Amino acid sequence: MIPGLHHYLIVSALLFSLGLLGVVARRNLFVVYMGLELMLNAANLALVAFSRFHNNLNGQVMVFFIITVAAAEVAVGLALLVALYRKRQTADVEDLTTLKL
Amino acid sequence: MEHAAAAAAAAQHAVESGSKVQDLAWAILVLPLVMAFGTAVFTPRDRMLSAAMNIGGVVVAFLLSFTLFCVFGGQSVDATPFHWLPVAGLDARIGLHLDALSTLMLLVVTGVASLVMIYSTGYMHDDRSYSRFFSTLSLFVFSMLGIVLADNLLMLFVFWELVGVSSYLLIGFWYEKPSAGDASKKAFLTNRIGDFGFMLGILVVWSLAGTLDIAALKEKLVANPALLGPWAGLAGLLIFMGAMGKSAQFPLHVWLPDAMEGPTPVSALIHAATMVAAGVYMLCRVFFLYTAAPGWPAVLGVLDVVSAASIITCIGGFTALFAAVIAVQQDDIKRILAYSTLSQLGLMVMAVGLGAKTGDASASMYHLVTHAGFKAMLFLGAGSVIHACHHEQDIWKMGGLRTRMPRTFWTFLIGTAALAGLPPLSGFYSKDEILAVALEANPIFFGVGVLVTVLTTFYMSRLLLVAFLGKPRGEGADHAHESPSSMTVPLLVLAIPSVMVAWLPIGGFLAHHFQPGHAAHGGDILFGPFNHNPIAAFFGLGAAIFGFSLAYSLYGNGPAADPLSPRLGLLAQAMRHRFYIDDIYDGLVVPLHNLLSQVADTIDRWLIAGLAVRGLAGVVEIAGRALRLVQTGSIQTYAFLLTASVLLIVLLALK
Amino acid sequence: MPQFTDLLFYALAGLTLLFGFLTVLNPLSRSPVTSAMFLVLTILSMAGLFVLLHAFFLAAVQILVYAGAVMVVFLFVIMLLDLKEDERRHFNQVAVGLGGLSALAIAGTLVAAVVKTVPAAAPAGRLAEGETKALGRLLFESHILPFEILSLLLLVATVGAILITKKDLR
Amino acid sequence: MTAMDSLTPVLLTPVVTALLLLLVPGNLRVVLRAVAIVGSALTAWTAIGLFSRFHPGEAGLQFESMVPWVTVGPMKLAYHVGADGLNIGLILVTGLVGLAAVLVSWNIERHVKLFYVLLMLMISGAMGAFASLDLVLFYFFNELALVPTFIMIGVWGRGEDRNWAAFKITLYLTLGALTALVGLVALYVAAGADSLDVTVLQRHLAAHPLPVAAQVWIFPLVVFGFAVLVGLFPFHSWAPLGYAAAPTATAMMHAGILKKAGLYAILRVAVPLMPEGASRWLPLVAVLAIGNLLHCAWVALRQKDMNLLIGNSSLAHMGFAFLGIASLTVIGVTGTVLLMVAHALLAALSFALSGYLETQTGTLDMTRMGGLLRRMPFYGTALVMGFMAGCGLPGFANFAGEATILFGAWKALPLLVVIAAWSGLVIGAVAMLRALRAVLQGPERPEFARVADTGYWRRLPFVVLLAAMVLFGVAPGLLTTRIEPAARVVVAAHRASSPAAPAGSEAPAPAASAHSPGTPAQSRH
Repeated sequence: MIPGLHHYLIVSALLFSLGLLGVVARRNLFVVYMGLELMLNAANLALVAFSRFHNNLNGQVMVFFIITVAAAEVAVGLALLVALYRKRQTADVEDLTTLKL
Repeated sequence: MEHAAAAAAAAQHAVESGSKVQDLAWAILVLPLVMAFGTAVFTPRDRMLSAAMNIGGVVVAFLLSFTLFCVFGGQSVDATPFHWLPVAGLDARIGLHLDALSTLMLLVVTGVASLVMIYSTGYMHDDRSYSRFFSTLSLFVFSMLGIVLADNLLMLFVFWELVGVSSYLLIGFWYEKPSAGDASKKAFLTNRIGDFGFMLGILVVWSLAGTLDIAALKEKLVANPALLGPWAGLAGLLIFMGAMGKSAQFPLHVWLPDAMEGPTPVSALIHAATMVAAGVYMLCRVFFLYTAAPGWPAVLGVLDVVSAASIITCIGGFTALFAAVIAVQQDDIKRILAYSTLSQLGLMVMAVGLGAKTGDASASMYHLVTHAGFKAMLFLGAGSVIHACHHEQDIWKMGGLRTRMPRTFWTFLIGTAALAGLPPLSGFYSKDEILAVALEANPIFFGVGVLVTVLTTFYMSRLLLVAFLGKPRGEGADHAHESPSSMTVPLLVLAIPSVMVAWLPIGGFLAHHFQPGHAAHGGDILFGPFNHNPIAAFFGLGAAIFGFSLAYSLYGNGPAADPLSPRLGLLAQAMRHRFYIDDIYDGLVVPLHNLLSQVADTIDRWLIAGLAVRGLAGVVEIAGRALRLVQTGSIQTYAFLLTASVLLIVLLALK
Repeated sequence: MPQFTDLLFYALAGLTLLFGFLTVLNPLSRSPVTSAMFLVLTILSMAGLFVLLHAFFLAAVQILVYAGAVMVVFLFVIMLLDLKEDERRHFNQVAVGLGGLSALAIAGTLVAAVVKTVPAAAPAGRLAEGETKALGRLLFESHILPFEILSLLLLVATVGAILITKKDLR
Repeated sequence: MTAMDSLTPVLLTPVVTALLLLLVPGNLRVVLRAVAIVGSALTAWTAIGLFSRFHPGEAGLQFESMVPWVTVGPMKLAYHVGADGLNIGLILVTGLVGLAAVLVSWNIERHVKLFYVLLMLMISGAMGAFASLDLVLFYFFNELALVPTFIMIGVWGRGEDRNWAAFKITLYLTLGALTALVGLVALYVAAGADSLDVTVLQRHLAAHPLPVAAQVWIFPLVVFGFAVLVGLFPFHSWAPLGYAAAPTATAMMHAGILKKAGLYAILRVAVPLMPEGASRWLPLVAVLAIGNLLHCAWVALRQKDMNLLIGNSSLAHMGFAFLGIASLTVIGVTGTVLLMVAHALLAALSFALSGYLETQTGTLDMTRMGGLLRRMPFYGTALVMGFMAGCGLPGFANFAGEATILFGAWKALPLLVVIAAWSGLVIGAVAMLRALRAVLQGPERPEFARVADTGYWRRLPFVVLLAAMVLFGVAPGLLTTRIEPAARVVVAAHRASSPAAPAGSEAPAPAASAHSPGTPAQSRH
């Protein structure tokens, strides 16, 4: 069966829900973060698939931008995590429920 | 500015319709009010002037009513009315009506009032609020005249309540005394219960007959006796309820003995002669209601066998007997007279009830007039005794006053004889007429009448023998001396009508009013009763003599204490405590009201204020607390909620 | 007769999903380092997919930037904070259950939506001018402004990161 | 009628006084009081002038003046004021009570300037509410009068729970007013007339009346909304607490005047414009009025605090007013308006009296008082007259109002009249006399030895109110001749719409009342 747009979208959907699972289920902040990255990549995949099957490159430009933003986001996110860790010596979600550091 | 305009309108109204002679009635009515208002506002400090103004006002009113009595006599005439409350369909107005009944009553009220006022210049001499007393008395006279002259039911009700208020003010005159405060409150409230019934009666009559005017009502009833249809009986009873309140008939009599807390002139004027008689007067005024066709609404079917009039007779008879029995064992001089008034009023009401059968209530009016005379004298006599014995009211602390206060003694003797019903005096003739009507209508009540006469003579002679004869028992009585002339002169003046009234054809004059056709039995008045209805006359006389002899045998030799009470034992105890009716009322009616108000208060505090209002506030609070739980602070929850809502939105969008 | 590329697609897709799953819920070890490594593998297999989709430049970028730079920083930070192996705490049933449930629900919905839609037109052949040049022209002609802003974003991100992690900030 | 002869001056004077008061510096207390007294006296004087120049017996509006204000799309709002039978009495009484309220507030020490400004706002609000014929204007003035109440209770109130009382009173009244507003808007929309002017609405609805279905749900909104302002039975619990906590002047103005705005609105808007709605819903209102008559009267019996006694007994009087409205007869409605005027004076007088008593004895707990008549003769007489008027003694305006209502409502609701008579005559009397007995009579208490009677200046408010009550008690014709034409208009819509009603309240149809089911009324003629 020739892999059409549907297949790619299904893969991206599944990847997205895996990422979501990571965010909701895991208690370690880093893994939550990775789940987030996964969801981003799922979106990229869908975009590229669309640009391929709709024969215009806008999708790819979008992906390019997304990757850059993701990079910036990881930088800041990890900085936050570092600061958080230095303050509370933990990266576990359960300990950080006081809405105030 | 407004007030003047209204008064001017009324006066101008009177003038432009030709100042008829009967407009003097307006003068009679308004004079005491003006005096009362004037004294209260302008001369509260000046004792002499305020007394003079008020006495002058009442005496002038007496003279005017005397002229009216001579000019009009029996004819019925109307003075120009003042349209008080002109609303569509309800033409309530202040109209004055003069006829045999009202002119006679005018004389009685103004006459007794002026004598009482003169008397109280002496009695109240050293009282602090002297002028307030006189202005309130004038206010009372104004309201009483309003009742006498009223030509429609609503005006009757208006002045009914004004009389209630003035009696409240007068009974509570010495307001420092807690007992006076309670007595005045009790009097006003009991009257109010009577007025409640009275108002309902007026409403029933107005809605059925369409008019409030008594004369018009009478014509309509004569034209169509079944006008009130099934409501006749109830209307009659409700209006009688008003009379019960005012004339202290059985269930609503509790306030009269306590009303003795007021100064004695007040008791003389209000609780002997005029106010209590207003009930009987009103019954005579609307007498035609009771002679019309009786009828009861289906729901009160059980009463069909008996008419409103017979109920009135029973209540009257019972009150007479009941009060007379209590009077036998009372020791306070004013309480004895109060119960005697109660009993005489019972007789009058009984006479009206019985008169409904024969169509002639003149007997009760006649007795009302004579009773006003000698009872006022007795009260004033008692007042002068109390005044002399330095406010001592217990007869067992008096004695031997015959020698110390001759004038008071002789007038008191005449009063007692008249009350007992000995021939030459007025009491005999009027009581005889009642006994005659009772004999003719219903022999049982004739028996009641005779028994009441026996008891009346008994307790009055007991009072006379203990207080005036024998040796003085208390030091107050010991150095009592005759009261000043300003008090004894009115006593003497009042003695005249007690004796002389018998010779005036008042009986016939009144009979003419109730049955125009009925031939007034003229001829010799003195022995009339003996040859018209000998049985009634002889029974009356016999009863009086028997009563006196019984009293003499017990109290003749001036005993120290009441020999009768050990003999009667428990019964005496009950009589002293007025058969515990007051205690029943206090024990039953008052707590019931308190209970009701307590229930209402708790409902108000808990149910409405609590549940409804706080409930609402509570719901809001609970909702708030529930939502707070959602903010757990853990990222997982937020993420999950986020996903769930995204999912929901997507589903909705896709559906 | 299935083309080789079709087989390749299924393989790569399968790998991506497998590695994705392992990043998130690795039954063996719960340490973030393993998750990070599996994330790198997922990204690489994704790059493969990009190649299949003729997005050659992006595949390269994906490997270089994403796998190379981003994941390296990730690992660096993980190592820096020398996280204790998070001891076997009570396994939060509710969170995992709910998470699984919601993930499944989302997946189900998206897949249902995708399946219901009409398939797009068939993919055209290779671009005459070559994909990367076309992408470059597009990027620098019509999307020049976002490009510049992006550079500014990166600058802000780096400065921010430095500031946040300074020791004596407060 | 000359152009000058319009209601605007009576509306304007209090507002101008308020502005003048703002100019006077806060610390010159005497000047403030003087300006306030002169202002309110002027308002009262103009009100009296208007009342006397009002031609009795004429239906329709007098002293009318109309200034188009703003047009919002189809809706034209206008400053349209006019006087007819319903509101001329109330305008007069607002003037009098306003004057008395200003005179009585000599014991206010803190923020005197603000107090008087707020009081003037209340007076102008009440005046405006009664004079305006445009519903939006009516609503605006009504709210203008309510806001100061909240502030005054909060700042100058009495008792420690005054904030709570202030909140309660405001929440209740705002909720009520909002419900009524919804009703009014619904009415405007349903009627489809292009303005909220009562006269326009009346003409419009007379031409093509509202469908019955619409009336049935709009009427309750309006009636029960305004009934909350008046204190109909289930919604009454705000009144006594509010008045007990309010300073004297506010209690006088609110209990006396603002309560009547609700009744006035019902008579002006609800009953004439929605006759079908009226005939369906008023029986329920009548039943609730029983709550007022009995429940509030009994609660009044329990009270130890004089203000709570007065508050509750004035609620019982409101029962009479609702009875009059529910009777839907000319006599009944005239009686209600007459009672509104009388009760305004009575409530104001009673609260003035209790206010003065509190300044002298420092407490309002009647059980701790006694024998005050000796030290305060004038005050005592005024109290006796006030409380006697409270229990419906003839010679005061209240009796005229209550009697007229009893006569008017007898045919329609005889059972209710019996209850009303019992409550008014007996329970009311018991409550009032117990108070008089507790406060005035009985032996003198040492702690109240230095209680002072009213000086000349302090006597004025009592004299003003008592004179008005006696005047309208002795000659209620002054009022009824003015009210009757307007009452006829209010009831006309009802009688036209339901010919089945007895031929006319005048014709003496027998009391085909509930409690004589069996007997066929033989003497129908």
